[in-house]
Amino acid sequence: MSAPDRTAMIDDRILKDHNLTRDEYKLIVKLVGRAPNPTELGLFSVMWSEHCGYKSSRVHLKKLPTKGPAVIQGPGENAGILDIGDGLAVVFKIESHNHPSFIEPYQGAATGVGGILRDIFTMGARPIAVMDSLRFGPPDQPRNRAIMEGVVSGIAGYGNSFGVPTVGGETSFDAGYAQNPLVNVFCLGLVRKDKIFYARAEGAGNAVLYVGAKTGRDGIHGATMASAEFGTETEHKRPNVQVGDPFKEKLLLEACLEAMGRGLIVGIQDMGAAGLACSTSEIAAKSGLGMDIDLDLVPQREAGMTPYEIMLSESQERMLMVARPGRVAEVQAIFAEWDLDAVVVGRVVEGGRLRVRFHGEEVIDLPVEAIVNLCPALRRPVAKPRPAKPAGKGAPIPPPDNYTKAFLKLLASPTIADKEWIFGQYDHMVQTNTVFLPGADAAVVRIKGSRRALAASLDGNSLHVRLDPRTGGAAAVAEACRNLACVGARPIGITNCLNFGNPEKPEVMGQFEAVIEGMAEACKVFAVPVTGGNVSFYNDTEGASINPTPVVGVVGLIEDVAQAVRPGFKAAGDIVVLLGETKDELGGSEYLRSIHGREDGPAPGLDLALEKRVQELCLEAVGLGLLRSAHDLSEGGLAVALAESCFHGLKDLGCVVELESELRPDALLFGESASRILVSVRPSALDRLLQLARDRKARAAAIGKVYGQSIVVGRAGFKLVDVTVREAHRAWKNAIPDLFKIHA
Amino acid sequence: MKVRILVSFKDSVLDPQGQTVKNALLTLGYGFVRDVRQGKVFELDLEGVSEDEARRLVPEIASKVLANPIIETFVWDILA
Amino acid sequence: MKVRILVSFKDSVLDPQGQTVKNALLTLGYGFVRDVRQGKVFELDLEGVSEDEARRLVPEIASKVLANPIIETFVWDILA
Amino acid sequence: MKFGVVVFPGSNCDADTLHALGDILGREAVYLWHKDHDLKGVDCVVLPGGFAHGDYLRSGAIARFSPLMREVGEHAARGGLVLGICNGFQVLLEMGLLPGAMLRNKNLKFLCRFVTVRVESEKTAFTRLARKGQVLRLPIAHFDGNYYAPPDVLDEVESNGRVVLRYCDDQGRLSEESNVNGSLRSIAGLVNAAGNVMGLMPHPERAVEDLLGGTDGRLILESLIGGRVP
Ligand SMILES: Nc1ncnc2c1ncn2[C@@H]1O[C@H](COP(=O)(O)OP(=O)(O)O)[C@@H](O)[C@H]1O
Ligand SMILES: [Mg+2]
Repeated sequence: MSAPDRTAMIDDRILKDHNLTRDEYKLIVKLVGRAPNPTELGLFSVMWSEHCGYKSSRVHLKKLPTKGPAVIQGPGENAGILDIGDGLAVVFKIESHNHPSFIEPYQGAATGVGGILRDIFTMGARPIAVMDSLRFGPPDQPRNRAIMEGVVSGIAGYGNSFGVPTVGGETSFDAGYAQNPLVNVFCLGLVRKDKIFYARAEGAGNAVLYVGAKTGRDGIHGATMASAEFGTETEHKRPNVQVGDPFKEKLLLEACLEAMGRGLIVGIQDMGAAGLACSTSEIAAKSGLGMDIDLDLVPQREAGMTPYEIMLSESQERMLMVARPGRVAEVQAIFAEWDLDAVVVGRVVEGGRLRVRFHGEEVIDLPVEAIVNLCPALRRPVAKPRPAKPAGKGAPIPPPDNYTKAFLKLLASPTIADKEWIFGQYDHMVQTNTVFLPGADAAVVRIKGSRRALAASLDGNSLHVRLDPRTGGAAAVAEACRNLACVGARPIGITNCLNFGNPEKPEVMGQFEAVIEGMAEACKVFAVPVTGGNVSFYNDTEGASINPTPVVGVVGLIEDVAQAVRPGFKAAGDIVVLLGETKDELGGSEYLRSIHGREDGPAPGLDLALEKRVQELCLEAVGLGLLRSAHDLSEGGLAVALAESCFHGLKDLGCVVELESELRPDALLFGESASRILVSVRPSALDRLLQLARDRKARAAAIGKVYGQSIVVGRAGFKLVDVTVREAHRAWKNAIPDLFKIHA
Repeated sequence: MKVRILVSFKDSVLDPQGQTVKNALLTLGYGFVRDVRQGKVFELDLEGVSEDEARRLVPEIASKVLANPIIETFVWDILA
Repeated sequence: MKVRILVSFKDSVLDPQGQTVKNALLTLGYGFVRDVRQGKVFELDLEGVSEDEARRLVPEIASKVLANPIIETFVWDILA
Repeated sequence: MKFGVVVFPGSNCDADTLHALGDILGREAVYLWHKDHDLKGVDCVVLPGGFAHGDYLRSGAIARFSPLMREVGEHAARGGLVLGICNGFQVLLEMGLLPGAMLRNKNLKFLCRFVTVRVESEKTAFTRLARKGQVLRLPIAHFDGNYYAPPDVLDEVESNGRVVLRYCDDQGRLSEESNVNGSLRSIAGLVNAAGNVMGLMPHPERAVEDLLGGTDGRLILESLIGGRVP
C-alpha cells in the first residue's frame, strides 16, 4: 500500500467537514485495517452520508411492506420493478432535489429530473412518464415566485428536451417552504422483462467502461450537502450545483438502451450522488467482486483534477458499464454513433477491493463491502408526536358571512387553484401515450400495442401530516390509491419520498417514525408493496424544520383503457353521487387556512377499512361502466370537487346539489374528511350504484344532478353557494397566472 | 448611459451550449476551435445615472438579477 | 487566440426577453432603466490562427453558424 | 408512398411520427439517420419534432448541418415532399427552405396544449383533404414558435397563398389571444413557393387517435399520402 498514512491529520475539524462522527471514523479505521488517506476518507464521507447511507432512516424503513407477487425488484436498487404481465415490467422511483433547487432553482430542478431519469434507464427501461411534487412558499412573495418560476422551467427544460412527458404531479404552498422548497420528481419506465439490467459485474476480467459526459468539479460533496442543515456555515459549499445537459442525457439513453438491447453489457450503474466512488463500489459490492480503476483514463473536463475530485464529482449524464467479454468495441461503436465518450477505465477483479490508481500511484485500496454495506444504522432518539388540539376547541370558528364568497376565495387559493401555469410548460404529450392530460385525478398512459394502461398519482398533505403524522402518513397512501380508483386503476406498487427536517431532532424522528408506521399500515390494507423511495432529511433553515412531507407515488394498472373514467361532468341530467361520508372535520383544512388564517387540527380521521370499501366500490362501478365521471375529494372538500367536476366537464355544465345533514355548513362544503369520491351517473344507473354501495357497506348518497350553468349548493332549502360556472372557473383558472402577471 | 453586461458560467461549470457549438464547428471543419463558451449579454440604457452611480448600481443589478453568482460570473463596461 | 462574438437581435425585431428583464428591474425599483436588450455572447479559443485569418474566419463562423441573419446581427473582437 | 423520418441527435418525436404513419395510417415508414447520405428511396421526408442538438445555439440551427440534410435539400429541389413538424419546421427555416425565423414564444414559456388552427389553403399536398377555413384541433409543444419574417417576405408569402395554417379560436377567428405564441400574422404553418415543402408548429402525429384526444392530425398526414399535388 503506497497511499501515505495521514492519521495524524484526521482531526475533529476534518471529520466535521466530512460529516463523520469520531465513532464512525473509528469504525472505518477498523474496517479498513488502517487509517484511511484523505481520498479514502472522502469516499467514506459520501457513501456513509445520510443521502447515500440512509443511516437515520434504515431502521424505520424496514417496517414498510416490500413483498408481493408482482415484485421483481424491491428497495435496494436504483428503482423498483413490478411485473405487469405480457412480458413487460414497470420501473419507477421518486427522488428529491430540494437543496439544489433552492440554491439555483432552474438547474437544481433540471438536474433532479436528470437524476431520476438515469435511475430508470440504468435498469434498461425507457422512461415513459415523469411527475413532480412541488412545495413552495406563498406565491404572493416575489422570492417564492422566482423560485417557482425557476423550478418549473428547470423541470420543463430538462424533461421536454429529453423527450419524456411530464404527465402530472402536485403543488402546494406553505410559509415553511419559503427557505426550503421541495422538488420531488417521480419517473416511470417500461421494460421487457428479459431486458432488465442491474449494477452487476459478473466475472473477473470484464472491462469497466465510463460512458457519457466528461468529469468536472461538479457537486463535489453534493451528497453531504443534502445531509446537512442549511445555514451560514454551508454557504461556502454552495458552488456545488451542477448544470444539466438534457441533450446529452437523451443521447446517453439511446446509446445505453441500444447497447443493452444488443446484449453487449453485463451490468450498469448511473453516476449520481457520489459519482464514480458510488458506481464502482456498488457494482463491485453487489457482485461480490472488486474493481481496479485507473483515473488517468477518466474523461475530464477540467485540468488538474485530484483523485479526490474525480472520484467524488457529481457531474451529470454519466454511467458506468461492465461490458460482456469481447464486446467492448461494439459498445464503443454505438456510443461513437451518438457522439459520446465510452472509455475503458478499469477491470473487474476478484477479491472484493476497490483499487484506484492515479498517475501510476495507488490512491485508494478499500474493501467495497465496507464502503457500500457497513455504514452503521443509527437509532436516533425519538420523541412521540403530541396529538393536535381539536379545531374550534381552542377558539371557535366563526361561519363566513357569505359562503359563495368564501368558496370563490378558496378556489383562488394557490394550493387549490388551477395548475396549468405549471403543467402547460411541460410537454405532457410526447411519446403519444398520454390518455389523460394533467388535471385528472391520476395520470394515465397507455401501453402501445395493448388495451392496458398505467396510471400514477403523487400525493401528500403536509399540514395533515404535521397535525397527525401517523394518520397523515396513512392518508397519503389512501389518497394516492383513491386517485387511482377514480380513473379505474388498481394500485400495484408504491414509492415514496420522505421530506423531513433535521433527524438529530427527536421530534423530527418522531414524525418520521409515525409517518412510516401509518404508511406501512395503509400499504398493508391496500396490499400494495413499497418498491423503493428516497429520504430527504435536513430540510431546515436556521433551525426551523419544514412540515413533515411524505410524498407517496403510486402506480396502477387499467385493464381496458377505454373504460378509464375522467373527472368532468358529461351531460345535464346525470345524477351526482357522493361516495363515503362527510364528518365534522374542519381541522387542517385549506378552508381554515385561507379563509380563517388558521392551521389548527385535528387532521381528518381515517378509517382504512372504509377507505378500502369506498375504493373497491368505485373500481367496481368503473368496471361495470356505471360512472360518467369520478373525482376524489381533497383540499377544499366537496365544494371544490363539485367545481372541478364542472371545470373538467363539457363546457359550462353546472350542478344543483342539496345536502341533508346536521353538520355545520362550512364543514359540509369545505371539510376534508377522507375516503370520499364524487361521481356522476346516468339516472338509469343510480339504483344499481346505490345497491352496490349497500352491498359493500360503503356509503353513497345521491346529492344532486348535473344541471344548468351554475354551481348551486343548498341545505334545507337554503342556498349556501350559487355562482355561475364561468365565474367560479375564472377565479380558479386565473389565480396563479394573475400572481405572475400583476407583478410582471 | 449605455452599459453592457456579459454573463457567463463560471469556468468550472459545465457549459453544454458552448460544448455543442464547439462540436458543431469541429464537424463543419473549423478544426482550430479549441473551446467555446456561450453566455448572455445585456445592454442596458440607463436614464440620468452618473458614472459613479453606475459603478454601484450595475454590479448590484447584475449579481441580483442578471446572474446567479453560484454558477455564473459577469463583467461589464460602459458603452456610451 | 481568444475572440468574443456578441450576437443580438436586429433593432427591427422585438426582444421579449429584454423587455421582461426590464420589467423585472422596474418592479425592483430600478426606475432609471430605460431599455434592456438581451443577446448572446460566444468566446472562442482558436488554436494556431493568425489575426489575419481570424478576420476572415470569425465573421464567416458568426454569420454562418452563430447568428441567424434574418433576425440577428453580430459584432466581434479579439480578446487576447 | 414511402415516408422517411429523419433522426437527429435530440429528436424526440421521431418514434411518435413513425408510429402515426406506420402503425396508425398503415404506410411504409422508415427512420433516416442524420449522419447517413441515404434517403432510402422515400417519397416524403419528415423532419420530426424534438430538440435536435438540444436546440442549443438556436432551434434547428445545428441540425441543418447534418450530412443527410444535403440529400434532403436535393430531394426538395427535385420537387420531393418534405414535412417539417415543430423542430422540423425550425430546421427548414434555418436551412432556408422556408422563409423567416422563429423567436421565443411571446410569454417566454414553453407551451404545451391543444390549439385550434385554421386551414388557409386546401390547395397543397398537405391539406388537400381539408376545406378552406376548416378549424383543426392540434397539440403544440414548443418554446420557439413565434414566427417572424421581415414585412416584404410576409407580403410575398401571403400574396402567393403560402400560409397554410393560422392560430385561431374555435370559431376560426383570429385574435391576439388565440395567437398563442405571438407569431406574425398568426402563422402556424407555411409552404415553399413550389408547394412541396411544408413546415408547421402543431404536431399532427399527436392527433391521429381518438384515445389521445382527437384525430385532426390525420387530415394533414393523409393528405400527404396522395403524393404531390400536380
Ligand atoms: N422512503 C423509502 N421507502 C422505501 N425504500 C426507500 C426509501 N428511501 C430509499 N429507499 C430505498 O433505498 C435504496 C437506496 O436509495 P437511494 O440511495 O436513493 O438510491 P440512489 O443511489 O439511486 O439514490 C433504494 O432502493 C431506495 O428505493
Ligand atoms: Mg441511483
